[in-house]
Amino acid sequence: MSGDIILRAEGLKRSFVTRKPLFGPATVVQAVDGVDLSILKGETFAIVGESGCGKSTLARLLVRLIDPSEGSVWYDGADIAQLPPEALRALRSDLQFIFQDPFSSLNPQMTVGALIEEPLITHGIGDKDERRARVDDLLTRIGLTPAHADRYPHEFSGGQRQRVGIARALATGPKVIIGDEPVSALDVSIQAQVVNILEDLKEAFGLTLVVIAHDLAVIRHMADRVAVMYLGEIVEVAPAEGLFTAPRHPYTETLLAAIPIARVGPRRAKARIEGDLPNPTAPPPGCRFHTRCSHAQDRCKTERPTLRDLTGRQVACHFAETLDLTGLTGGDAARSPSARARFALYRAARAQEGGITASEKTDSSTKETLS
Amino acid sequence: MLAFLGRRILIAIPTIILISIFVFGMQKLLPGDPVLVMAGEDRNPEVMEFLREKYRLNDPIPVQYFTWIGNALQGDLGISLRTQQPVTELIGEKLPVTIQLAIMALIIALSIGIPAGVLSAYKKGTWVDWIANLVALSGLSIPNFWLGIMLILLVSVNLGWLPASGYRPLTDDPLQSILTMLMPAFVLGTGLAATLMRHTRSAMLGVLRSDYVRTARAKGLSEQVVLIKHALRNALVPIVTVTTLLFGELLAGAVLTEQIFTIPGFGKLIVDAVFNRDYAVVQGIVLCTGIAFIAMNILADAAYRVLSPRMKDA
Amino acid sequence: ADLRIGLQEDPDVLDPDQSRTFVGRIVYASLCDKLVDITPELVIVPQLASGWSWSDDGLELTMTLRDGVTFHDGTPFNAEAVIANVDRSQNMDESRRKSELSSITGAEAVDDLTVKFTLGAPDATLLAQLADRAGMMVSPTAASEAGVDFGLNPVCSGPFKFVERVQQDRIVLEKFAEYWNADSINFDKVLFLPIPDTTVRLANLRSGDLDMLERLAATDVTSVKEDGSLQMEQAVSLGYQGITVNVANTDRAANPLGENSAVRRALSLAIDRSVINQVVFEGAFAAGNQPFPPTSPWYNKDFPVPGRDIEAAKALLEEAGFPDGVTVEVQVPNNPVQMQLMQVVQAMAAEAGINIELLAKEFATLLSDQSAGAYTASQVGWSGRVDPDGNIHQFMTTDGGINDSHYSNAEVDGLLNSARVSNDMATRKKDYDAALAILQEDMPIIYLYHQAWIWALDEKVQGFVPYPDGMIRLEGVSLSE
Amino acid sequence: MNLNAPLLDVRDLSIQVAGVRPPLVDRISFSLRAGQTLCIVGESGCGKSLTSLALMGLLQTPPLSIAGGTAQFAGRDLLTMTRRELGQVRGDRMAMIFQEPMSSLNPSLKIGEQIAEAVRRHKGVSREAARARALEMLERVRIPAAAKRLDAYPHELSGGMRQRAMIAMALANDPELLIADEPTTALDVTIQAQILDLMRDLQAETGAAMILITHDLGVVAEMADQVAVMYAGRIVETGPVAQVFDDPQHPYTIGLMSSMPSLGARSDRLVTIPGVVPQAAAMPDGCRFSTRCPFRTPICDNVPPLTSLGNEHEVACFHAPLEQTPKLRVVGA
Amino acid sequence: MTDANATLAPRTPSRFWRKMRASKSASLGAVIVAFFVFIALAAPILPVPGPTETDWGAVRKAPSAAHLFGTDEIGRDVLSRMIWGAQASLLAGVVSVLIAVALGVPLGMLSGYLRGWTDAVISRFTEALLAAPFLILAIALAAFLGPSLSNAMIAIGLSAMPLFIRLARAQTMSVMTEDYVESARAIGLGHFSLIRKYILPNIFPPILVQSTLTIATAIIAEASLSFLGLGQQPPAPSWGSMLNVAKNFLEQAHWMAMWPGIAIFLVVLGFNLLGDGLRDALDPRDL
Ligand SMILES: Nc1ncnc2c1ncn2[C@@H]1O[C@H](COP(=O)(O)OP(=O)(O)OP(=O)(O)O)[C@@H](O)[C@H]1O
Ligand SMILES: Nc1ncnc2c1ncn2[C@@H]1O[C@H](COP(=O)(O)OP(=O)(O)OP(=O)(O)O)[C@@H](O)[C@H]1O
Ligand SMILES: [Mg+2]
Ligand SMILES: [Mg+2]
Ligand code: NI
Repeated sequence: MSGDIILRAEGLKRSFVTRKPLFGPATVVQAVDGVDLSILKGETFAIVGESGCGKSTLARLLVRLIDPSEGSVWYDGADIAQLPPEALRALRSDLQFIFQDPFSSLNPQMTVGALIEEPLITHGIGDKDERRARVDDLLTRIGLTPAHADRYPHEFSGGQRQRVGIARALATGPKVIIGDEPVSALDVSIQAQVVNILEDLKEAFGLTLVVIAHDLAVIRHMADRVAVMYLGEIVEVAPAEGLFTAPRHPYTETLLAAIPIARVGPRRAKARIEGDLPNPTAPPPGCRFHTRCSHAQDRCKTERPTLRDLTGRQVACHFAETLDLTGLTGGDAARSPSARARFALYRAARAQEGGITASEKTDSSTKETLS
Repeated sequence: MLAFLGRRILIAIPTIILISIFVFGMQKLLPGDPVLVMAGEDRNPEVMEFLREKYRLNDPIPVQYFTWIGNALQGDLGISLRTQQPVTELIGEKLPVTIQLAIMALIIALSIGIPAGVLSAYKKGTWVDWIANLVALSGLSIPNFWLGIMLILLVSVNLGWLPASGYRPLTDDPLQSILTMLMPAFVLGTGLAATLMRHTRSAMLGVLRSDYVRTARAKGLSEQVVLIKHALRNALVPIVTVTTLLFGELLAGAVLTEQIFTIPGFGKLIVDAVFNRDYAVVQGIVLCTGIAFIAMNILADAAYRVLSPRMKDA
Repeated sequence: ADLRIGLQEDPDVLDPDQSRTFVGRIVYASLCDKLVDITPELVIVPQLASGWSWSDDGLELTMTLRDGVTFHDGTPFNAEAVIANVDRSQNMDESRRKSELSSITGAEAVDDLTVKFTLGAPDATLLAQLADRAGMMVSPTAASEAGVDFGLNPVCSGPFKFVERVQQDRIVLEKFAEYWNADSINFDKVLFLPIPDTTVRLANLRSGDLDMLERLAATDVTSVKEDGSLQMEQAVSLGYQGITVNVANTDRAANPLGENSAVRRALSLAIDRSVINQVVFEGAFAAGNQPFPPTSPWYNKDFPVPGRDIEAAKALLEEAGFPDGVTVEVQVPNNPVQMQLMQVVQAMAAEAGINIELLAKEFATLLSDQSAGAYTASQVGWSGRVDPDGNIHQFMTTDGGINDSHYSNAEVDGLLNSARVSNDMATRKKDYDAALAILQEDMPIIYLYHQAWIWALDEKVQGFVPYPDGMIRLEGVSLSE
Repeated sequence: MNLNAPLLDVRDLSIQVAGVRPPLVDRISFSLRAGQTLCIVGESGCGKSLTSLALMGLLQTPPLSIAGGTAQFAGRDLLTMTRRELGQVRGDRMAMIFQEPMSSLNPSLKIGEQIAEAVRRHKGVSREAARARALEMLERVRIPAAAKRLDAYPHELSGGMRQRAMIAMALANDPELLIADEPTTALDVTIQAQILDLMRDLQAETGAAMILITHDLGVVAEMADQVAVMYAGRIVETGPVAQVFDDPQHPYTIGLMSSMPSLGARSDRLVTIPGVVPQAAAMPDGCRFSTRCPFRTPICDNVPPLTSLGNEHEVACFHAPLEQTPKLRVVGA
Repeated sequence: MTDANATLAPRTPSRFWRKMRASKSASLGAVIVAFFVFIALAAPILPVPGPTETDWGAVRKAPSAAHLFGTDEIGRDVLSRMIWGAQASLLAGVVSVLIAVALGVPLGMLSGYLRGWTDAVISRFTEALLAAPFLILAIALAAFLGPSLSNAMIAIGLSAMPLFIRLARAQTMSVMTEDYVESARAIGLGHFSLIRKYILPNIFPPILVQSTLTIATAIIAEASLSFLGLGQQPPAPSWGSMLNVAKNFLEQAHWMAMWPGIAIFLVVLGFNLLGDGLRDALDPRDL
């Protein structure tokens, strides 16, 4: 992999104390357990993984919303884990975050307009009118209207709130956006709009995106590279295409197998994982996935695999080279002929309307560039 | 939690010393001469000078302070200039009275104020809300002396149900003791109930709209459980703050009520002591109430951690 | 039977040699006998001393003592005990009785029950002093054991002995069986309960939680009178209330009121004393213009209580050079009655062009400001003494201990000093009259009224006799069934 | 009662917000038999959550209120039940999984307690039994170290775990009707698959009916018997899942489905539906989608009725089926 | 999509005023408060006898045509004294609360926001203030500052301050745990803005409640201070001192306590209703 590294994590660890009894040792969750990452300028980097494996924690660490227990995060040549508060604050206009929970992360006392305008004020961008215009513009882009600016978060639906969070992150024109499930609460049409916006921005300004998402279709669509996490560790990092078509870690394979397909009928493969989920406060020794891995051998129970370079990717599995794993095949042959015909009609109608087709990148809602 | 408490108690010691310096200094700044008060109708200069020497009132103030604190650390808080009674003994005499009154008043205040506040928030805008508010605010505006005297006139003089005033130690006759203190506790309690009610109402209004209250309702829980277990619990932070402060104030500040019901507690003692410039007594009581306030603050901080588990991480 | 008495305040230390409060004396009346006592008419009568005689030169006082008296701790009462008591009063460092007994230079036991006091100079006031705290006999054994802490557990020879005291709550005394006059004592126990609020004190009496109370508020007199289950007794006190003017105490005296006696007289004339008595005290007290009440034999009848005369007051002001009126500041203790009084005075004075600015102060501040001369005028009073000297000498003589106005007039000094050494009533009266005549002119204190002690009692209480000294003497008092 | 009678029958349900004339939810009707799953899909903000809250009797009133309609649940109208009666039904026979797992969990109560109390309330079991049930439920929703998590506070859990705790809470009493408002959006696909399995198992065991609100058309395809597509407060298309997926009729449904990223090789750009949903007050009187519809004609100024195309497939569009619409030109100036 | 929906989404300030106007309690509160403010200001021109005019013939007379509210212990017209006392009482109530809030809330927020040693220092300071008897403070201030209403307000303000410090601190700590505070940090918001926009509005309700309650305490406290030589000196009227005096005539002249009591009640009610309205208007979740 070439290109400039914009964000780099080294040996990041973060633990939480969940219970501290009067006597005896505290119970500790290693939410993130030794993560090394390099994110390249301009790429879209996705993090996927089992719920609770530490994705949100990792994302928070990357922008130092929480302090790491160990390790360092480098942005632009500086270790942001060591940065003084002032410098860190200035940095935040470059480094934005979209929160997983859209409601609790919006101040109930502020209107949506004020919430979106706030980062602009904070970083001294524009005068009052410019900011107002920009807020209106942002609202429009995310599929709301300028009139929504005066409403309060609780008056919005879940998806609408999520979009407010996205608009907020976009406001300062950041260089890196870290999105903690930025589109999962959105319906597919809005999701499509937002994904398009993000891609346009990427194209226009070399925005770097780090996305956490559960919807692998979206990830496949957006991501350049994907990291798969399991129990606080990264088990595989690979270019999206490669990861989806030819996974090299058994957990990745399991994930892919579980993707629901928008076609009526039962799921494609019933490759459900067996065994209980391991306890994160007492992770299994050796390979953390061995308790649920159908390919596990004795070695996996004792020896902990490290992330190894494999052509074009990194995998943490002792048998990465030898295992024969299945990825995703085929596109959306899923759709019925009549449905496909309707889709074509629809596209045609929109084209005729003077609108845009999927191949011409001039979606009306993203026509203007964000600057 | 234990570590937290331990740490807080350790910090409390310098705080108490700080408080005692503060109060000592303030007292010494007051106009008025304790010896002049003590001398009374016979202002014999020789005697006055002797008393000044005896109580070391001629020493520089820091020296006076260190003498006092030195003795205090050995458990000697000095004697009352007015009655010559040792201050420790005095405190031992008054503390149970004061605490009993404060606790009874607080119980009354809590048992009126919180349910009223919950109800009024729940029924916001209805007549129930209006009545609860009007009653609470009149509880606040009716002066304690007025309520006190009216109660005495009604309950003791006309009906003869309860003794008009005085104090019976709890150890003497628990029932009688509680009965005697019922009226003053009620008078104090109603005043505080108003404050608690208004805070409860306000906090509940905020919480009642939250999603988790909706969740609780979705579980089919009875309104009572929803209100108390889910809503009230999350509304408790300001209530706890106010309650702990009020309790602290009850210990020291129930002067008027103590006066009217002739309850020999801290409030009256400290007022008399200040008026007589009986500095050892003032210091002694301040020490006590200071400890009480610190204890209350520790308690409040501990309660916050229980009530709002996230505060621990902050 | 028990008797419960409501007091207005909590007494201070219960050591006759150290105490200073009026309520303390009420407790002593049951706890500690004195060498002599007074009648309601202020005649001095025997108590522990069965008789006494003066030498002709007035320098020796010989007292015979009552036989068979013992202190509560069993120590016998005799000449030695008296001598020890005098010694304690005079020589204990903390004693507040020193000046009261300063005339005694020696005391000797003539025999077991006779004691002879030698005086440095004739002292007309001595017997009266011995009728009060200075004459209270405490057990020498207990006193020497307890020293200054005697007050925590006082031992005297009165009708009741000390049981316990809880500050601000109660003082409990119980009958002393060996009391020399035990037959006239009808109670097993006396409880003194300090209840500062007058309304509450009365409510306690009404509800039956008290049997009697002292210092009923004047405003409650009517309602008590109307209440068939209560009785009321009163006696005009020995003291007075007035406005003490700073005439020479530091430079704060430099103001029209302090510098000019005409202004003081004008103020006095502007005040309608009988209206004050009506408005503030419902007519229960006595208007006054001298240190003694008009009923007192020592009252100077040449200067009756003046009526209000605004014109005269204005004229005086004009004459003094203040035709446009004056402004004076008066400090007043922060109790409601005194404040009410002074607001009435304020309103009256204003009509004569004397603009009074009131300054409420809590008592300790007021007292220290007053003694330090940091005041212009001060509304204070005096609880009164049996002997006239006690009401005037220390206030008006140049070196008087409580002369906070720093009034100084050699003629007055001479008259008052000579009045205290004569044992002849007529001579003394002449001196006082002369002094009072001067004081009416100079007016360092503007006397306003004489308080009346008012007791309210349950109808069951029999045989209570009001005394002008405000004490509660329990001999002969009983509860009817 | 007839076995075939619907468990839930919603007729003409409308929901209003104070001060705004056009209802936020406009006369929607659907019915559901025991054992059936109805999936509601639609534009974010179209009123899906409001509909489910209304059924639970949990609308925030004021400002929201029910403007009309009925909702028969097992023969009784949910919308007219007293608070008491609702309390009997809610959490027991009928349960809901809320969309926002963080704010919907009580921050000061432990997870275990929050689950157990629903059990205690309706099943009248002991504290221990309820706790055991809570543990069982946490295990069923695959929360790792479930026994420990019983005593965790919501903020100590990851987003997905909170979501699962919510699910556990709703399922704890084996409800007859489960309303799930985006129950799996915060979950990774493996857990999602397990949870969906779990819900299906429950359905199989208890014959529960389920309303599933989701954006994930894959989930719809997998779970639904019936699908209702909502747009701006109205149901624009409804029918058996196969019908709607294989033969989408309404322009909005079509637009929605074509916006879905495919799992195939990366395509360049996603298709979108241009424009935004109008604000409530600016809502067109006729077809609400007409402001964004490429097929609109003047007739769309009237309210299109939900018309049946057979096979229980109904659509609210004057132009359906689209192939028969002669001209696909932009109408109006 | 440009024509905004006027009913649902008005600009923020107008929304606030609309809600204030629409609120029954706020309007009633405003009317009550305005009434008393008017009386306080208009006292000199109202047709009542002077507040210090005495009538020895009419001491403690019950309400009558001549004296609508009766007369006081030295024959002054109670109605007039009520009217003239309004100014001092309102000032004492409002200004001292303002002082307490202005000092207490920032300190409390700082304490809860920064935690650590700042919290320790401020908390210890608060504890010391709480433990020091009010009386001592008042007497000392009276001695050093002299009698004036403003000094009394300072004394009351100082003594009410600890409560506000504690309240603000606790609420701040509680708000600090909210996710939206983290989101504010994520956009790089400075301390000042964070406190102003995120913390202050969210800790506001209990502070508001306490302020409206403390007004009552302050009005009554002014009287005890004037007794200690701080504050309004006689014969100038204030409701508190009227109440204080009335204490001794509860049986003989109950109206002396009744009127000031009612006035204080009404003022406190007015402020509380206004506070409720304000609270509702400021809370976007309330309609
Ligand atoms: N309290 C409220 N006041 C005013 N409008 C509200 C209120 N609550 C919801 N709305 C509006 O009602 C509409 C429907 O909201 P709802 O929450 O039902 O949407 P939804 O379909 O669940 O969307 P999502 O998929 O994004 O959760 C939205 O446009 C929303 O803005
Ligand atoms: N404040 C906290 N206290 C205790 N444990 C915590 C805390 N925050 C997170 N954890 C634990 O850390 C682990 C990782 O949490 P995290 O939120 O990073 O997961 P995630 O990968 O984002 O999951 P999801 O996809 O479900 O959001 C979980 O086991 C969680 O319980
Ligand atoms: Mg997460
Ligand atoms: Mg929703
Ligand atoms: Ni149409």
